[in-house]
Amino acid sequence: MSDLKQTASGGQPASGCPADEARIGVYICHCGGNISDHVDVEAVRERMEKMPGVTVSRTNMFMCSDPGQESIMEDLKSGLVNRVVVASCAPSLHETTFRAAIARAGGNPYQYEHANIREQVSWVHHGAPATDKATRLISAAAGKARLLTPLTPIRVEAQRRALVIGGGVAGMRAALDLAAQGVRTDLIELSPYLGGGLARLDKLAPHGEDAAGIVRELAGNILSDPLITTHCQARLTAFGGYVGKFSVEISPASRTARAQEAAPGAFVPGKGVLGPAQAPGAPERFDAGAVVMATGFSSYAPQKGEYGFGDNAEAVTLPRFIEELKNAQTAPDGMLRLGSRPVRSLAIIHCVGSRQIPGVHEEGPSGHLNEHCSRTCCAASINAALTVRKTFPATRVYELYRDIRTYGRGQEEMYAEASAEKVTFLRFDVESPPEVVRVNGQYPLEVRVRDELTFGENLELPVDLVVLATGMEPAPIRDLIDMLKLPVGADRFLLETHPKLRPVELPVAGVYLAGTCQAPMDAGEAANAASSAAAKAGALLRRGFVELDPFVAEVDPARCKGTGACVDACLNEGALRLQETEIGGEKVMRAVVTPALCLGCGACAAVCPEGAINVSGWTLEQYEAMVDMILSEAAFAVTADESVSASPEPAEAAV
Amino acid sequence: MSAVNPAFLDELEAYGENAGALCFNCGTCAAVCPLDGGHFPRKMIRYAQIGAVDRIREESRELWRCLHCGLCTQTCPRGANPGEVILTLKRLFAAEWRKS
Amino acid sequence: MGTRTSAKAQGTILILATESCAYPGADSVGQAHSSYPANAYILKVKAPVLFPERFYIDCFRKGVSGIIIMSCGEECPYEGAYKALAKRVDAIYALMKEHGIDIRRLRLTAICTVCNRAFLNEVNQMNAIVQELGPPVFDQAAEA
Amino acid sequence: MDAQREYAREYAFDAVVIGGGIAGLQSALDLADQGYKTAVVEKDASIGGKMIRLSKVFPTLDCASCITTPKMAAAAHHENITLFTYCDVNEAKRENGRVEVRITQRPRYVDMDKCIGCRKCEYACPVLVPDAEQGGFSGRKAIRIPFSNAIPQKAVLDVANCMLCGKCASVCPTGAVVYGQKPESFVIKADTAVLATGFELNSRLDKPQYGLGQIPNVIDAMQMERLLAPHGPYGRVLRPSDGKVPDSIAYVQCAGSRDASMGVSYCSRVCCMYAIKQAMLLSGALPLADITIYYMDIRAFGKNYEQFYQNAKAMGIEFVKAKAAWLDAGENGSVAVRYEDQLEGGAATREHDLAVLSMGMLPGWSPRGVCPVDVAGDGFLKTLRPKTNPSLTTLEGVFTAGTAAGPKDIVDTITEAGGAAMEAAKHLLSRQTGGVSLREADHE
Amino acid sequence: MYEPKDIIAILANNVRKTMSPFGIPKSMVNGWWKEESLPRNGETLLVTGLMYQLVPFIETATTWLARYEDAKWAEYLPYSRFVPPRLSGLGLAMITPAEAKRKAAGHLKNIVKAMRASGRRFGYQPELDEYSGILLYDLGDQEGFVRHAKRVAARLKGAGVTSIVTVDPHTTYALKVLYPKYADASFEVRAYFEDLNLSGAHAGETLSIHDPCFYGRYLELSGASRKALGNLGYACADARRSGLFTSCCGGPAESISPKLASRIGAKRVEALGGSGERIVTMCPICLHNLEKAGADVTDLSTVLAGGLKTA
Amino acid sequence: MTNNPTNAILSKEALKALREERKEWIAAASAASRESRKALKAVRERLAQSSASIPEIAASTGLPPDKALWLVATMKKFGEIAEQELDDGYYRYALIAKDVEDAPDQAE
Repeated sequence: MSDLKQTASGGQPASGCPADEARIGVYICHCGGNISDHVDVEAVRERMEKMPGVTVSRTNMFMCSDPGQESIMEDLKSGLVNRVVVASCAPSLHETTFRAAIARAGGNPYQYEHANIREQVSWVHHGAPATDKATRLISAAAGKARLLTPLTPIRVEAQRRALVIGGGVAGMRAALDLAAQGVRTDLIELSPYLGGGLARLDKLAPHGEDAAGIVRELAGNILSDPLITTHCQARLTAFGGYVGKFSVEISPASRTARAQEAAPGAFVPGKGVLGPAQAPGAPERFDAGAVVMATGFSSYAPQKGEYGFGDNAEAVTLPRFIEELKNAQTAPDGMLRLGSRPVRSLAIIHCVGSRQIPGVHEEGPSGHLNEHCSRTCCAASINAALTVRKTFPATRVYELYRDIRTYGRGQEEMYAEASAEKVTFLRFDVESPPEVVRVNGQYPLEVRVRDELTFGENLELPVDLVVLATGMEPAPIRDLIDMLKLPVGADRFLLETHPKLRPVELPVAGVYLAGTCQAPMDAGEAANAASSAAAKAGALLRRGFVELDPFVAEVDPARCKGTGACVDACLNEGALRLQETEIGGEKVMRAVVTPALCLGCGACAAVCPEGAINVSGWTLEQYEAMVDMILSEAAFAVTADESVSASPEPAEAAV
Repeated sequence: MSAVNPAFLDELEAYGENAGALCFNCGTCAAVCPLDGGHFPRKMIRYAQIGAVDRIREESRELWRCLHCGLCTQTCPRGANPGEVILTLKRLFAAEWRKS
Repeated sequence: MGTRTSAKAQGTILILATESCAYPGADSVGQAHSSYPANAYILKVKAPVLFPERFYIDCFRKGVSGIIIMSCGEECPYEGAYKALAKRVDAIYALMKEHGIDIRRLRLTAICTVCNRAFLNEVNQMNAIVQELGPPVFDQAAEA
Repeated sequence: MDAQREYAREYAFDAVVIGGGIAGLQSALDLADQGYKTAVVEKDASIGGKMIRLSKVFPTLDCASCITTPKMAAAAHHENITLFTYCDVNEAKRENGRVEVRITQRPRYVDMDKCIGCRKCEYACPVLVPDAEQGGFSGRKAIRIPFSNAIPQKAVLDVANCMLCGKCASVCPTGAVVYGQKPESFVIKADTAVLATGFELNSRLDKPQYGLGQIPNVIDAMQMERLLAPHGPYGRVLRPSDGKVPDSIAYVQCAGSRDASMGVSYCSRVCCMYAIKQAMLLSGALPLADITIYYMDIRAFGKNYEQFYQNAKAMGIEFVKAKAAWLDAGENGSVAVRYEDQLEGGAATREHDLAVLSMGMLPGWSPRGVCPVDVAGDGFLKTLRPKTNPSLTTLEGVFTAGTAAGPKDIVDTITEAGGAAMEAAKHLLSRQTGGVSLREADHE
Repeated sequence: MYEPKDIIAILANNVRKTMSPFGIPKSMVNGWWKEESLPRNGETLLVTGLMYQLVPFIETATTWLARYEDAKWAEYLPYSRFVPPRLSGLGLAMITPAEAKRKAAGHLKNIVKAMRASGRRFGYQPELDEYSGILLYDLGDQEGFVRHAKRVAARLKGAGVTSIVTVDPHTTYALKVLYPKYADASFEVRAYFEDLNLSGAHAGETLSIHDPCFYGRYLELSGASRKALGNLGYACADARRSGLFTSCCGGPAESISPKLASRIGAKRVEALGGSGERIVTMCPICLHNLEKAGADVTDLSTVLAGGLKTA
Repeated sequence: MTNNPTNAILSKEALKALREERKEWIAAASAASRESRKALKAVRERLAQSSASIPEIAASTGLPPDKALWLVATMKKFGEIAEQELDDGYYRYALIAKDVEDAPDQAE
């Protein structure tokens, strides 16, 4: 693996004694009395001095101060010490400070161990037990330090090339942002068009941006960017590798219908901008350093009979209605006409295929319930209603909702405007949903609803049209999920590592999330996620390499017997595998670590019957040494007499 | 069951600037109304929104219990001016009576 | 006398505290100056799934009186590690029974960065157990 | 007003982030990770913003501190990030294509380089003042570390409550207390800026119907966060009037949002979810308590939010569809909630031991007179292209993240912060390469 | 409760015929000014709108009506046939006690006293002082109200009036807000207590103010009354529901349901009387209804005039 | 990140000038401090007898219950008081015997 340089300059296996004799320096901080008021710092220093492997032990009023750090650096430079133990406050505060000091003095920052004697000793224990505990903790740190080998961060060469899967607003935004950072980007899209779900919309809620205009602009930028290669009607057919070097195979997708009359680059209403099709024939293969998933969503397809859908031509979905509304001409009588059919009144039913409740809703053909809220439909419905009322004031609109979720900026105001425009809102409980009934009256359909706003009365709404505000479902990307080994949540959307810590990242390092493949969101939210993903991927690729913690598993080839126990225990698939090796003319299986994929958890170390695998910097031997030192009386043996005389109130003694 | 007739709001607008379209039925007005108890005045506003004019007519005497104190208007979170809606409805019936 | 035998007399409690949750949690207890038994020693670990069964048994053999594994619980940054750990702990309990060691000497718990109260509870409870049980004694029969 | 101020120092950075809350920190981290030298300017004595003050966060219920502290620490230790805390921004403008921020750092009366955060001064100080960090429910000293997980862990002296008795200085092991410290003014010049100025909770004074702070045991949601937090004032949830363990708790939704009578007509986006979250935490802490949420619409729109809401319902939390109209003091310290029972009965009153007002968000900062960036009608920063580049403000090279441009939950904030960092990075790149920025194309 | 249709019919008929809701000749209602020597002209014209003067008649009428409110046949009786002889016009005037009328006149005299002490120069022309028509507006008789308002406004305009000082909230609201909107007549209208400059020292005495809905909420004048009292050295204890959020005294329900009026009045008195202070208000209807509910309530004018004595 | 290069301990004159400048603040803080010391003392004396709930502390000290709770919460924060068992809807609190220096107003 030439591109993976796990450099351990000591070159020592994880076990056994390091080649260079350990010369440990122990540096104990008074912390201006915070430690020394309760821990007899001088007594501890004397004890440490006599510990095996310790060549020097010093104290300082403030070890983190410049003079404190200087004393450490001088000892390193003079060769007096080659391993450092600092006993002071919590490592979260100053571990990096001291590691940096060691590096400045030319030492290896990983030959360092920290003993926490403030937060975990002097602030919680008093008197002799505090001094005792500090002694044992510092001894333990020294015990570990003896076994520390020099480490360097793992460098993984990174291809300055990214793959974006999906050509909707999220995919396009991500590709443009990657390209802007100088990253060569391949965007693949299954359909012939760029634009995704956005291309089907009209004026966007609540500010009225023109969806087609946005799609045109983004696609135009994509197609003219020299760093972006667009592959429409293309599929990912093979995937492997790891962060920095994913191997990718793109094949032409089976042909779907495309607008014959449109030229590449042209906008086709309701579909998007026609993009360059993947050339038929052999698959295209290349390496990419990072991948952005932007595979978008599918619109929920109502079941036959759901609110009259399928049984009545007058029941349509909201996306369909928005498309028809786009083309509707204003009439002198102010009434909406779909085709030649006048629409005197229409009802929009919310939460169709969203917020489904087990026991109340029936599972669809997918065998799943959509328990999630689709987030965008309330605003989209009200936006459509408002458009109707303003453009076709003779047409009446009813909105039947469970909760109005106009959460976004300007959306609540839009809801108020719709009210002012006399859209009639009715609220139903999920347990008694509205019914759509065909009637032989003046109107073809009647919506019957138990309206909670009218004290639970049953109301009848005569309508010419029923619009179902269908929600978002995950797009059918089973193949990608399997190929990239992506985690999926209970809602079947792709599952991020952590919604707040790492919202656009996946456990697979180097693969990012953008847009509605993760959860329902609107265009702006998808754009944010895409930019965020592009920032993360860009930071990774722009340097040309990825630097990873050196705390990864390491195999001792001398001990490994190739049992494969570690491979079974490994939590991150691909981090460990068995590889055929020739040893003494004999072909044997040996465990091999892919450091770029190793998380450093140590699950492997626990199960190896030979003790042949360990996590660098956190080895089992080191822990065993620490336990031994905590239990050891060695530190006390020499100074036992003095320690007896240690004041029971070391507070005075220390200042 | 009663059929809904949103056109009633348009008719009502002839009797006042505010016919209650803005109301989002939060119930603040009914809760603060000193007439205590019941759904008044939201009930009337809701009936107006759905055009249940017969219901309003049936219960029209309720309208004249209103003290015109304005607390509902002061506290309405949507600026729907419930007090003015009640007054508008009073005007509608008063005008009808005058004609008859 | 003095510091020499104090910890020994109390029995040593070992706490394996995860780097991202329980260890900063213990620091948080320190910041609040909340006292707990001084015989509790905290070791920082990336993930406790690192330790094999024998590590625990060896610890008891060396004289550790009680061990608390303070993990991140289900929020563990290493996916699947908690499950593996929970399974491992079951196996250790079985071994402990074999060796005649009271299984109350080992506890698996989840502690977050600000779980001061829970941390103190765990340590105090373990200390009470350790005081009650005294130093670990291995069943000679099982040893043989 | 700025003329007489002396700006003694000048610092140059690639990027400057105004606001050290979760949005600002995330933007700064993303910029710093791309190799840009970034300054973070924070008005408080600690970074971490509102999030570090929360108990647990929805919908995962993991503790806020556990998620915020790592980001705070990462920013504090990042080689490309410099933190400036306790700072006021006097002016932020564009000058010769760069952003120039004029800043005054308020005196902490403590030498930052010397203070080791040991809190000896805090223990020694004899003055007790209501601790705003704890919702006012407990006392703090005039000199103190702002709160337990503050970064930097450095003391601050509140001179307005200081007797100048000298006790803190006499116990300080490093001689860090500086009673005569003066404000310091300096200039930060950077190629780009991210405004992450956050939000403030709106005041309950804006809704006199809810008690004007006169009714005991009516608290706001941030105060409840403190009661629920592990480092909270009581260490558990008690009624502030007398320490009773509450048996019945009411949540008043939209107490500071969707209310034209308060002048806040927008939805604050997070209150439904935080109320449900708190209700869930409460039912864990007080298993016998009845919890009622008075609401108009439950807005559980984010990922896994709806499922969270349905779980809360299944746990027995009661949801009453009505806007609480009026709160009054009831018997024995209880709070009487007046509302309309919409399905039956009509106007009704229910008594609870404790009522929590789900206050909404107001902009945390007004650029008026400070920075020539536009605000929208709602008072939050105006964004130019909300659907494709949501973090673009009306000022070239200046971007926004998080609640500075409208209410947002933490998930959306963090994602947007990443987006803002991307836009800022693109701006930096276009300046370096002399390319035409998106903005310039826009302005033509 | 009475049939609104009939009440409106009576009132509208009375106003149309006599410009007064009860059909009592103005000469019998408005006589208080005869004992005061008031100039006819001044910077502003005092317009009482007759509300203080009419209250004693309302009181009589409602006391009488209350007896019948719950009678089964009340709803079916066409009021117009038997009520007018007793409950409006001369009949009503006859049975209304003189003491009540004197008390009402006393408030107006106190107002004059306070204004004079403040050096306000105002005129009074009894023939221009008309009922505003506000009750018709409140009852929804928009047509009747507009017609009446236009008549009243025309007279005022005809007399060249531009600036008016009023004494009660209903008239103030009508002249200030409704007349410009519906009668095409804009005057500069101020309540009498807005421009007083009395001073005194009543330190230690605290008054509980009941803001009339129109003053507290519609016209946002609750600060002015408190200021006038504050200048005299009184402290004001505000009930939780005051100012913009003041709570109705129940008075407006009198003409439709005296029972409702007294129920609401009782609630209001309870809310105000919590701290035991003397209740002060500045509206004849509030005054009457709170009194009826058993409160020790004083008109603002009494306090202002009384304050003068000790100053 | 910046600080004035001022000495920690000011000269007597400088301190005097500062005292003069902050006169009003100092006076207010001193008054408040006296007040809270008195209240703390009362709470301490009550708890020295036995553990007590907030209503009990309020009743015997004459402090309003919300103020009593505030003081107890503060004393708890500085390690002077520990919470005990729940007693009919109210927790009881007790003094902890501890290093005197940790008390919130240990001096004077």
